[in-house]
Amino acid sequence: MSDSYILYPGCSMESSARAYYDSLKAIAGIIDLRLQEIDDWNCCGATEYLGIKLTPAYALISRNLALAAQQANGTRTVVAPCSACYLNLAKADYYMQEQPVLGQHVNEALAAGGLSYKPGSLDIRHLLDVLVYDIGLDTIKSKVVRPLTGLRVAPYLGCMVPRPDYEHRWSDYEYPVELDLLLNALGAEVIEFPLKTECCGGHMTQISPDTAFELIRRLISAADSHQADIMTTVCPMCQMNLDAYQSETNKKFNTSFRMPIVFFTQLMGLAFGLDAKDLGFGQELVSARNALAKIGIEHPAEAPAGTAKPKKDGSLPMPAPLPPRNMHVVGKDKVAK
Amino acid sequence: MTDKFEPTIIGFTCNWCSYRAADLAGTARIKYPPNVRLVRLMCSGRLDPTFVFKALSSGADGVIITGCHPGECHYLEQNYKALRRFQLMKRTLVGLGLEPGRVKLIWASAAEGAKFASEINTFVEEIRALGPLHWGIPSDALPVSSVALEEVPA
Amino acid sequence: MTQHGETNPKSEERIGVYVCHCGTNIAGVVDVQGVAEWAASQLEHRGVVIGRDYKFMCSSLGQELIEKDIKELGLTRVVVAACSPHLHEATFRTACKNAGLNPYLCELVSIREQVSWVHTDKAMATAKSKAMISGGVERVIRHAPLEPLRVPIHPDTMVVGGGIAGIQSALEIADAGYHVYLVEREPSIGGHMAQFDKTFPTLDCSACILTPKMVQVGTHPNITMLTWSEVEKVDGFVGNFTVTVRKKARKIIEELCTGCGICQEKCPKKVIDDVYEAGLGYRKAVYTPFPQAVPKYPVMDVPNCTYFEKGTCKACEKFCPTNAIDFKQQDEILTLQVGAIVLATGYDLFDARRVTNYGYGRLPNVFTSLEFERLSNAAGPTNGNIVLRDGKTTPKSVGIVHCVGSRDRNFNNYCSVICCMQGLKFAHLVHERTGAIVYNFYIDMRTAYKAYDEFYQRVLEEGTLFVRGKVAEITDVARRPDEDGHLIVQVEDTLASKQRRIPVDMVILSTGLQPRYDAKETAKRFGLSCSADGWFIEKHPKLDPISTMTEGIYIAGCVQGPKDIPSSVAQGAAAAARVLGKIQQREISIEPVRASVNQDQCSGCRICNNLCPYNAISFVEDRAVSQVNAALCQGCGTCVAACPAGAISGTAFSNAQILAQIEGLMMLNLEEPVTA
Amino acid sequence: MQNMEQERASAPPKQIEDLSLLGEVSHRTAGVSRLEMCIQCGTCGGSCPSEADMDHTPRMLFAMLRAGMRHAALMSNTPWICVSCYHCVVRCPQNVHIADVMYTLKGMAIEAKLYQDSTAPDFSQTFVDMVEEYGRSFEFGLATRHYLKHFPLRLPNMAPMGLGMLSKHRMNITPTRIKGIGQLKAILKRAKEVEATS
Repeated sequence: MSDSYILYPGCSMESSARAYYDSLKAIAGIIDLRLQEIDDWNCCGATEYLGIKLTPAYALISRNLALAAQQANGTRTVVAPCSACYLNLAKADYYMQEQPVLGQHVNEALAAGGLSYKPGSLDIRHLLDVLVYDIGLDTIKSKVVRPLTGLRVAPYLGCMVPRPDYEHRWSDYEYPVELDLLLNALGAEVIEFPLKTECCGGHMTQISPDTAFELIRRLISAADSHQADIMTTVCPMCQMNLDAYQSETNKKFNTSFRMPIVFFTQLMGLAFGLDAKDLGFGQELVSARNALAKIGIEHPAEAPAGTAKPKKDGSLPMPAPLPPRNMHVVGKDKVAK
Repeated sequence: MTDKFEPTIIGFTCNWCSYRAADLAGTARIKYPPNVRLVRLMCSGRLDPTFVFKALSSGADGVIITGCHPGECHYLEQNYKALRRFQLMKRTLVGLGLEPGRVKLIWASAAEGAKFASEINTFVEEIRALGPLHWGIPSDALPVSSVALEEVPA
Repeated sequence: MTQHGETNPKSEERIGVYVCHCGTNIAGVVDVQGVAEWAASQLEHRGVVIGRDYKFMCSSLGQELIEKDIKELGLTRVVVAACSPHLHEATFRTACKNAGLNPYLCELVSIREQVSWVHTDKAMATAKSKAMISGGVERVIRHAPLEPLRVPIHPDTMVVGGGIAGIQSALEIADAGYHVYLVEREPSIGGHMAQFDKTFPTLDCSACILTPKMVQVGTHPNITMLTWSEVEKVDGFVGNFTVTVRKKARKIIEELCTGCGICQEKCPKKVIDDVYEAGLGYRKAVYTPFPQAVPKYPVMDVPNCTYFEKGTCKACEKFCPTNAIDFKQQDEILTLQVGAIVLATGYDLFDARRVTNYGYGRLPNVFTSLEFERLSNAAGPTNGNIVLRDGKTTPKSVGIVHCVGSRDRNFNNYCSVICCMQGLKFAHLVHERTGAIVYNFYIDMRTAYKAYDEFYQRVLEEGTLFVRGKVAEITDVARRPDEDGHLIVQVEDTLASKQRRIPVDMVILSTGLQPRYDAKETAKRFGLSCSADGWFIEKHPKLDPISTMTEGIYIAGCVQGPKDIPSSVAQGAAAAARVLGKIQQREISIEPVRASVNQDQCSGCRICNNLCPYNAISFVEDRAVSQVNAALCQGCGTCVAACPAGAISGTAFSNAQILAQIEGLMMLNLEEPVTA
Repeated sequence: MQNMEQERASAPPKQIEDLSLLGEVSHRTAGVSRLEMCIQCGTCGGSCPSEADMDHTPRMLFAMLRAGMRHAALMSNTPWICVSCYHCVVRCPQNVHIADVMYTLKGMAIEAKLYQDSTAPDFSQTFVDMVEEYGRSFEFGLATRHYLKHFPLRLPNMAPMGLGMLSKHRMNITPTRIKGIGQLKAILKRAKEVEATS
């Protein structure tokens, strides 16, 4: 593991999602993840620019791709920790290949800034993807000194990581297993979270709050009904919506959820034995104190919920689960470096 | 279409797969440029390199050879023999001072009418880019590295 | 190249060129009249004495035109520019023959499939047609009069696959007095139909109509049943196939076994039955898949047998009253001679777990169609009680989802044909047996064919609620109190233009059909090809959906594409008719496309010897030359192409013919278009 | 017969069917939209998490595009309510780029000034203005400008949250500007010119 990656942090990592960036920096050394930030990157436009003008939106995104390709030093992998950034970069790269005229237009624009980008010359990947498939679960597991035993975690990916998944990097669009596997490796008790790729509301908190609050309610309430101690996410926007708008959502629906929402890198840091403070804990608006206390206390693992083993009660057997699409990679070859 | 170079291409098709792919492209009305003229063989294994040289020397700008996918030959495995001959042929072409890209081998099953048409499209463009065939380009001016140097038993 | 050096010798032949309009199919793009006139004038020096265009050359009037010219103008060669030779070569050869001309002196040029249907530029298309005719003329000059080869037909037939299509085929042939080997890889014949409860649209009990046919097969003197067997290898060609069949060891001595069933009763090992019970029920490690199985002999499931696993048990052997258990029995390899083969290997059910948003495999009360068949079947694991996965609760509401895995580019792009009717059948059965509220979720209701739409009407009458919309997801995460404890089917009701969340107790996925998981290998083994979807390709999609490109091999049932029982039966019978037609000819004529060695020119280098996939070329030691055994040669021409001495020639595809055709094709260059 | 035709020709149709609409939307969408392949199955409308707040389901909207109902389609709030969750995109049996079509429709609606509620277009425009000015998003500036204009009444409810974000340093009060802002502006300027002529 010596390759370094080009990092596109995205705007949130420096503001609302500082805990994500802090914890990422904290764990990177431990797992030998070398990241070099794209010099002078710009905003990817989030979900806003695409809805205004096509060519400028793709040019905005592609300035980053062009800079990354310039800076690429033998590596071609760009890592984005933010879902929206990841999708925008991946989308631009993919569509400029699918529709060459888009690539031509974008390059005409880039030329005005003395830049150019050849679509397809970079691999755009999300941080979780790199951690699970490049660093590998075995390596991650080997660095765990304080397993998160007994912590019931709801793994939450949101939309834009597993979908639309242009390059088929994930095990499934709807029920991907990568985050679950990673949390398992940290020793956490991972709940079967049925809404793991449902929407957090995105920018609706800003433009149609009632639409967003309903989506937030669904997620928090489902995590709560699964008795999750904490919910973990891979996306700044999801964290922001579920954390910062939780109290407004409670008010609207007359509920009293107190579900802490943290980044998966923060939990990795905890399992690696790092100080919670250095991992950005305390920045969340719904405090994770109780959840953390639970690991400190070291409860014996709760008995797992009854499995579907056919019993002598005349019930009918269930079909075996289908191995996820990319399971072979999860299993051995790629993970065990 | 005014000043565009219109190459003439001879295509060799296998009676069992690619000729039927051409039929299917027709039935499905999938359009491709009229620059290609097909010769039906029973099998791509029937392709005598002489046919290719004959086509080129008679004025064709390119030759496309089409056969069944590997492992799907109607005569068990004769398309592999076509493949080996094709490799040898490319070497000879270079020796004769021709761009190796003027002769191409593709696989198309009887079900692949659309693929057949799109391969023809691509090839016509490739030959158009190469321009009209002129014999006598010095062989050392051509890239040889792209030619597989596989030995050919027959 | 010297022997072809004399390009364009003045032709002595008298050639007629006929250009077909094919209505507007060709004439709409190609200037057919111009082409015919051009051929008559510009190719006169090549021997063309007449060029005609005609509305439909393949019509009897068109054919008579050719026949008349042959007789009156003394034509010695004929070129027809029309459609693909795969359609009408036989037609025009027959016309020549009728007029006394050797049929092989006719050449077909495909200016429809290769020109008018695929090109739009009229000038270019017309020029290409001329070039192709010129190629055809040059080629036909080198044609030689030939006689078709006659080969005898072995009177035995092999039917592969013992589902309803294969059964029908086997019975038809056997009833006509010829011997059939019926090969089936499962322990019993019957196929998917044996698993069904009722059949649409008449609701006959599936077993009641199928088992009599199975018994007929089992007792038919002309049928050799080879169950628990698989075809390993196919050699030879039409009339004379040699098929290698592996008869897997049942570990049961069939001569001794009475089919009493004691062995399965005593076997202590219970195994989930993934095949017959669709994973919903159990069987023993020694078993007959179902009570009416044909043959009655059980098979031993070696990987699951306690004796083979641990070395002890042998309960079956202890209790068998006739000592029919043989743990040491080995697979048998049979080599069978047959004249024709019918492939009826059927389909697999689409794996519904792939549609993760439907939750099959995750949500217990989501069932596949095959599971539901077993659930509603009186011989199934619940004795026909339609209950939830807990084995006891009767559902109060059931959602039936159409198009699962079908008509979906993420899975299978095609329509599986049977799912709509299957979904309607399920709706009826649920309604009749449970009184539950039934929803059918569909994209388009496809109930074509006899009495099918009437069945739809009946199900409507019964009160089934139809929702037009492809189901988006099935979940157990409730949003409202009334959803608690239910499965929720989330769908856009496209006729109301509103998303709906419908709570139900049970969901049945009307799962689509897909090619057998090993269809590609099977196709390769029999020398056939599969479509992109994996279904076997028929010779002609409309006019010959029974034959394949490989003569003597026929297809029937779902192996060719999704179809229902009546169509499978019809196709099975049609395949049988084809086979019988062949057998009754005793011998058939095949294309005289063969290689032969000119022994004077052969240098004895033996390069060709190893090239022949059929070992048709042998070396004659005393004369030091190679020779081709015409009976084995299939005419691929590889040896012809390889002979360094040019001593091997291929009938109907000779070097002279092909080189002349190339030259003819190149007479017209697109860069300098010739105007007529 | 002739009368009928004359009548038809003279009477203006109630609603002009703009049959170029579907093609225009498809053409203006990134990638190959496949919009014309829609079979109206409703997978999109069924999958949509925010459908309850939409005027039309996506499927219905596509039917309107096909029917050439330009005004009605561009007035629809549907694209603005789309949360870009991509559920419909991966489930669509025809692989239509639904989410990207929504982006196109937003752009077309802004261009034609056809929308019922300016909240969303304003938010997007404000966001983009900031990005074009600084090269980075500026949440504090965005939030204050946006909320003051569109949700003044919501501010009391929001105050604790905003305060929390600020006190936890999760919101920067001053914007960050990238070094190459000149370069970025040049690129965007050219991009807009290219867009206008293509």
